[in-house]
Amino acid sequence: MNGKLVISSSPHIRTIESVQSVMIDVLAALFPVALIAVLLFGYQALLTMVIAVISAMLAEAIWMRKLDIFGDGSAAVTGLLLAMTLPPAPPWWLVVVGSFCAIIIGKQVFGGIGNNIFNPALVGRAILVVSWGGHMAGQIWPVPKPFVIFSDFFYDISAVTTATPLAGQEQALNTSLSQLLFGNVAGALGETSALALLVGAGWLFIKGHIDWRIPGGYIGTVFVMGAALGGGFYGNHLLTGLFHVLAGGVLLGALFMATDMVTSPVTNLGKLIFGIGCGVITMLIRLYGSFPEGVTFAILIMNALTPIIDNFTIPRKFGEVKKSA
Amino acid sequence: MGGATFKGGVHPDYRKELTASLAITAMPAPAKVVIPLQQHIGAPCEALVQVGDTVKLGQKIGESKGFVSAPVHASVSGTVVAIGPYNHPLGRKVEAITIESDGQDTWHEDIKPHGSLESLSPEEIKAIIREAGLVGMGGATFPAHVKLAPPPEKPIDTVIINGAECEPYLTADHRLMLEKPNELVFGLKIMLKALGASVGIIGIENNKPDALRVMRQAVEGEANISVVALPTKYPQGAEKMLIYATTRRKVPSGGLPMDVGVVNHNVGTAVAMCEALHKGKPLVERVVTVTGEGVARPANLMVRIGTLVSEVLKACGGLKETTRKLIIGGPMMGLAQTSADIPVIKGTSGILALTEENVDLSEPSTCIKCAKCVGACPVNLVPTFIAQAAEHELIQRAEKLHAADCIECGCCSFICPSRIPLTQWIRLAKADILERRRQQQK
Amino acid sequence: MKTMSNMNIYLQDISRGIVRDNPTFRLVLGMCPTLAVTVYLINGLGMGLSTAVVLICSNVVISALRRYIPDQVRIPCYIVIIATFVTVVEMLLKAFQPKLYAALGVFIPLIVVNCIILGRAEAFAGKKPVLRSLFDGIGIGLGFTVSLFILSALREVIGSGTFLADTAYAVHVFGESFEPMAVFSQPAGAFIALGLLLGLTNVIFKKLKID
Amino acid sequence: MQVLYAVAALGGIGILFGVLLALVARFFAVQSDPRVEAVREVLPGANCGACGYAGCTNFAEAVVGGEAKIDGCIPGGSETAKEIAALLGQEAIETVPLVATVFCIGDNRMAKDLFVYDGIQDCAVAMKYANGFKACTYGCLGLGNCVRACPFEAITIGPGGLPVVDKEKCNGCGLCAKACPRNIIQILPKGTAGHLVLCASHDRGKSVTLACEVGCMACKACVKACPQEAITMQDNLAVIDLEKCDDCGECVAACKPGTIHPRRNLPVAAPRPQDQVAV
Amino acid sequence: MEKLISIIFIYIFVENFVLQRFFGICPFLGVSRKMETAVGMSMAVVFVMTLATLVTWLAYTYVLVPLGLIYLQIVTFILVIAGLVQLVETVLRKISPTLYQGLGIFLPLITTNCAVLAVALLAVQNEFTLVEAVVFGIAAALGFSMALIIMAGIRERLELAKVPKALQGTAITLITAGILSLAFMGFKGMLTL
Repeated sequence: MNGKLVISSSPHIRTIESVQSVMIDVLAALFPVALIAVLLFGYQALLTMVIAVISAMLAEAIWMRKLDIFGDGSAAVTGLLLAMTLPPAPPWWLVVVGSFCAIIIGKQVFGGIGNNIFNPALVGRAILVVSWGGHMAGQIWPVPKPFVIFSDFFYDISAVTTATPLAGQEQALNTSLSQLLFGNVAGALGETSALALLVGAGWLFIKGHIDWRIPGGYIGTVFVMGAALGGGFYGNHLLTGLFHVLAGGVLLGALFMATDMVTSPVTNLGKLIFGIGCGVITMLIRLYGSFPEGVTFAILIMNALTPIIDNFTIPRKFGEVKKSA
Repeated sequence: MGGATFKGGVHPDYRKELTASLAITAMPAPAKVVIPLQQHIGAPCEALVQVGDTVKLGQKIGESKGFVSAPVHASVSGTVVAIGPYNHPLGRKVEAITIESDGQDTWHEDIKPHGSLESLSPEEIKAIIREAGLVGMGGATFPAHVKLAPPPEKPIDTVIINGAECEPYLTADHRLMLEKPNELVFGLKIMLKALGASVGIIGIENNKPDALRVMRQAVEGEANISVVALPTKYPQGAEKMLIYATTRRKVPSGGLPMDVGVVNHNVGTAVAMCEALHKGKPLVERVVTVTGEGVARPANLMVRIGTLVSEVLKACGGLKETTRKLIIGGPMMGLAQTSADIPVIKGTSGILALTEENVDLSEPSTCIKCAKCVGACPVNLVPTFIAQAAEHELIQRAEKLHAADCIECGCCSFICPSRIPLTQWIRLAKADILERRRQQQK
Repeated sequence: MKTMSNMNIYLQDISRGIVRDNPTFRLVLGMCPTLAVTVYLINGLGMGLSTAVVLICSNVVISALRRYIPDQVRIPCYIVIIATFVTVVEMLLKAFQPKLYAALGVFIPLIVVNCIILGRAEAFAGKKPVLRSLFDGIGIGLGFTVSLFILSALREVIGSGTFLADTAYAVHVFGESFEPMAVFSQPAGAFIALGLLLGLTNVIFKKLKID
Repeated sequence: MQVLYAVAALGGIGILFGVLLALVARFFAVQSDPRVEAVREVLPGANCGACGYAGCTNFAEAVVGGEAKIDGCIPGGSETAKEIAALLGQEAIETVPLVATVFCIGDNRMAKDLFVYDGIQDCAVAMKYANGFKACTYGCLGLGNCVRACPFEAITIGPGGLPVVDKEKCNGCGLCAKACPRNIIQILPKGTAGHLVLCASHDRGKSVTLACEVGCMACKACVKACPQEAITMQDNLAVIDLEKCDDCGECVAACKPGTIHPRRNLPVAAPRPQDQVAV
Repeated sequence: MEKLISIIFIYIFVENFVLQRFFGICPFLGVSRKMETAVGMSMAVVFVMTLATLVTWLAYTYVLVPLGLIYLQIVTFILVIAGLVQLVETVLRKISPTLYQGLGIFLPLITTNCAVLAVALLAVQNEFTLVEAVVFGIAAALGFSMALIIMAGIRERLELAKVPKALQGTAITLITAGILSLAFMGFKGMLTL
C-alpha cells in the first residue's frame, strides 16, 4: 500500500452520478428542442442560445470569482432554459440582461446552487417580461420557416410576423394541433415543438432525474381546466384541453422548469400538489388575466410555496402505525 | 407471493463475480488467535481462563451471566498467552484472549453430538444454541438464542432465513447455500421447533439463480418450508424489508419482527445451528468473503474466529499497492478499518479492500434537492432534510422528521449526486435524539 | 470651549443620523414609503422632506413637553402630536404642491405610523433636551431624505431612463431611444433594488469598519 | 364653531378612550416581571418588529428570559443595548479583557496523521473514528468547530491546518473553547507577557515523539531550566504559571522539540509542502 | 355580491397589500422569521383590521362627516385604532391568557402597522359601503397574511441556506419579496372593481 488508508462512515461506495453529470443530462435533454428551434428560426435562434448560455456562465464566474467557466454546469442550464423562453430574435442586450438577472438575482444572492428559492431562468424571464414587454410578449412573433438554416443562413426571421396561438381564439383556431406537436408555430424558442420537448423529457425520465408527478399534475390540470373552462373551440372540449397543453409554454414549463430540482418539493405528495398548483394558476392567468401566458408566474408562485408544501407533506415513515383516536 | 418489494432502494454495482464462483476453502489454523470477549450485542463475557492455561479447540473460554449474551470458545488448541485490550473491528479496544496454537487442533472432550431433533425439547435446543455461542452472523451479532425465546405474548408463526445477501461484493451466504443446502434447511427446522412456528421461508435475491435452484431442491418434500425469490435491490436483506417482501407484513416503526409474528435469521446462523446440534460444535469458525479490487486473490474462506485480518489477507496473496480502504463487512454498511491488526469475529462476513478508483474523496457540494435520497430511502424518510437539521443542530426538527427510524442502510449517501454524507449526518442526529430521550427519562 | 464641544455633539447627532444610524439602510425602518414613492426622484425627495419636517417638529415639541406628559399615556400623546403635524404637512402639500400630493397619495397620512418618527420620539426626544432633539431630528430626517434620494435616483434612471422627471431639470440620461428596464419602476423592482442596496451598504460599512 | 367641534370631537374621543382604558387597566390588571417592565421602559417602544418579536414587550420578555440578544433592538442601537445590559447586571463581565489561545502547534507538517478521514468535517464527529486521524490523540484536528462557534469571525483555520486567533477581533467569550472537543483552546487574559507550552498532550514522552515533532515530551528540561520555578509537570505536560513567568526565555532554549514559545510571538503554522499532502 | 367577491380576490392576489401596495412592510420584514409567529401575527391582523375598518368607517360616516371634520381623519383614525388595540389587548390578556399568548402579543405591533391605518383610509377614500369596507378589511388582512406566511416558509429555508453574509436578514428578504411581487404580477388584470 502506498498512501494512508481512508476512514469514512458507511456506505463506502457511491453512485457515479454527480451534480455536473445531472446538469449535462439536462443540457442533453434540451438538445432536441434546441435543434428544432434552430431549424425553424435559423441562425438568430442559435445566436440567442449561445449568448444566453455564455453570459449566464460568465455571470456566475464573475460573482463567484472563479476561472472554471463551466463549473458544475448549472449556469449553462439556466442560460439555455432562459433562451428557451425568449422570442427567436430578441436584441442581444436583452438576452445578456436576462442571463445576468437570472444568475445573480435568481440564484447567487440566495447562496448559489441548491439554495435558491425560485427557478433562476424564470426569474430572469419574469424581469424581462415586466421590463420589456414589447420585446418579450408582444402580439407579433416571427413566423417559423422550417430548415431556414440550410436554405438561407442569414435570413432575418423577424421580417414576417404573426401572433402566437395563445393571443386569442381566432389565432388558436388558425393553429392545428399537429402544428403544435411538430413545432411549426410562432412562439418562444422552447415553445415550438411539443414532440421535441417530450423526447428530451423522456431522456431525463429514463435517467431518473424527473418524476412523473410534477409534469403529470401540471399537464393534467391544464388539460382538465382547459377542457372545462377553455370555451370548447375546435368543436370539442377535449381538443380544447389538448390545445391548452400543447400551445405556449406549458410543456416546456411542466417538463423542464417546474421539475427544476432545487425549487420544487422533495416529497412525492408535495410534487403532485406543486404540479397541480402550477396548472391551476397557469390556467387562471391564461383564461382571466391580462397576460396571454401564465407559466412563468405560476411556477414562480409555486416555487415560493415549496417550503410550505414540503413541510406539510413529510411522508409517513415505513411501518408507521396510524394513530387511533 | 414473491415479487413484492419495498419502496425505494438502490442498485449499486454488485461486483459479486469476483468471488461468486469460488468454493469455500478452509484456511489453515493460524499460529495465534485473538478472541475478543465481546463479539455480540449485549453483556460482554468474562474470561474463564488465565494466562498460561492450556485450552482445547471448542473449549468455552468466556462466559457472561447476562441473558442477552453469548459465550466465546477457543478456536485452536494451545496456550493462553495474553488477556487484555486488543483492537476490535468496531473501532475501540476490547478485552481479548490471545491463544498460541499448538498446531494439534485437539477438540475439547465435551464436544459431542446432541442427538436427534425429535428427542430434544425447545428448551434444550435453546440451551444448546446458547452454549454454542451462536449469534447473528450477518453482521448484527445479536445472540441467536434470544431471538428464539420471544415473550409468550408474542407468538411466532414464521421463521425467515435471510439469503438475500444484498450487500455488494459479499458471497459468503451465497456459497453456503450452494454448498450446505441441507444443513441450512435442518437449521431452519431447528428454529421452527424451538419457536413452535409453522412456516419457514428462505428469501433469496433473484441474482443468485443457482442458489435458488439448489435451495428449491433442498426443500422439496418439506410442506411448510418455501423458497422465495426476491427482486435484486439493496437493502433487500434488511430485516424489515425482507419481512415485508416475503410476508407482506410491516414491522411497526420502533417495533421488532416478533411484533408481527416473525423471526429471521441469517444463512450462516442456520448452518451453524445445524452443526451445533449434529456435532455439538460451538461457533469457532465462519465463512468470510475476502474480496475487493485491492485483494490479490479473492476467496471465500472458512476462517477460525480470532484469526487476525492481516493473516487472512496474507492467505489471499496480500493487498495490492493501490488499496486505500479496508472494510470489515460489505461496502454499504461495513466499517472502515485503520489497520489489518484486528481479529475476525463472529459477525465478520467479509473483508473488503477497495482501491483508489473505488474510493471517492471528492468534497461534498450543496444539496440540489434532487430528492433522489427521498426516492431511495426504504423507510420513507427525507434524508436531506434530516441531514440539514443535523448540520444545524436542530435536533427536535430531526426527531420530527423521524430520524430515529433510519436503518442506516446507506442508500441516501450512495445515491447523492452532491456527495453529501447523509447517512453519517443522520446517524449523528439519531445518536443525539437517543441521548436526549435518555436524559428525558431520567 | 464649552460651546465647541456642544457644537460637536450636535454635529455628531446630525452625522449619526445620516450615516451610522441611517434610518433606511442601517435601522431598516420606515420601509413602506421608502419602497412606495421612489419611482421618481421628485416623489422620493418630497416624501423624504415631508417626513423630515414632521420628524423635526414632533421631536422638538415632544422634547419640550417631555416633563409634562404622564408616562402611562405618553404613546397616545406622541401619536396625537405627530398626527397633528402630519395633518399640517398634508394640508400644505395639498395647497402648494397638488401634483406631488397626488403622487404620494395615502402615504402622506401614513407618515403618522412611520416607525422612524415614533421610534425617535421614544428613544431620543422623550429623554433628551430640546436642542439635541432638534439636531437629532435634522440628522435622521436628512438621513431618510438621502436614502430616498439614492433609491429613487437609481430606480428612476434605470426604470424610466430619466432624471428628475416632472421638474424643470428633467433629463433623459441615456438619450430618448433608451429602452428603460421598467421592472425598476414596478413594486418588484423596488424590493429588489432596496435589497441589493442594503447588501451593498453592508459591504461598504464593513469595509470602512463602521460598526 | 368649526374649531369648537374639532376640540369637542377630539376631546370626546380622548376622554372616552382614556376612561375606558383606565377602567380596563384597573379591572384587568395582570402582574408581570418588574425586570421586563424595566427593560420595556428603555426600549424605543415603536413596536416596529425589527427584532423579530411581536413587539417591544415581547422582546423585553425574551431578553430577560435570555432568549434574545441584548443588542437585538435595531432602532435602539448600541445605547439601548448598554442600558439593557446595565439593567440585567451583565456589564460586570467586562473586567479583564480575555483572549483565546490555541494550545497545539502540531500542524500538518509537524504532527503525523494515522489515516485519511473522509466524512463530515467536524472535529467531534471525526473523533468518533478511531479517536481522530492524528497520531496524537490530544492534538488539534483542524476541522474548525471553533471557527464555526466564534460569533466574531475571530478564528480561522490557517494554512497549516490549525486555528489562528485574530487577537483584535477576539473578545475572549470562550465559545470556541467550549466547542473544541479536544479542549485545546484556553481563555487567557489579554497580553503578550510570559511564555506558554503550546501542547496539550498528556501522553508519555516516547509516544509523543512518535506522533508529533513539536509535542511536549515531558523531559522536564524546562522545569529545571526555569529560574523562577514557574514550570510544573502536570500529568506528563509542562505547564507555565504566567504569574511567575518573567519572560527570561531559558525554557525556550531548554526545550528540545520547540514546544515553548513567548506569547508576544506565537508561531503561525506553516503550510506543508504540496508534494507531501496525502490525498 | 359580485363586487364583494371581486374585492376579496383583488386585495388578496392582485393588489396584495404587501407585495403590490407596500403597506405593512415593517411587520412583514420583522415577523416573517418564524412560521409560528407569522401565523399568530396573521390571525391578529385579520382580527384587528376587520374591527378597525368597521369602527373607523362608523366614526368617519357618523361623526366626522356630519360635523364637517374630515380634516381630522388622520388624528381620529390613529387614535381610534390605537385605543382599540390597547383595549383588545388588555381585555384579552385577562379573559383568555392562552388566546393572548397566541394572538394578543402581536397586538402592540399592529398599532404602528401602516396597513391598518391604510385600510381605514382607503375604505373611506374608495367610498365603500359598510359591508364592502369590512370585506375590504378582511381581504386586505388575508392578503397580508398570505404574503407573511409564504415569506416565513421561505425564510425558514433561507436560514439554512448559504446566503452571502452582506445579504443576510432584511436584504435577502426584500429581494425575495421582489421576486414574489414579480410572480404575483401575473394576476394583473384579473377582475376589476
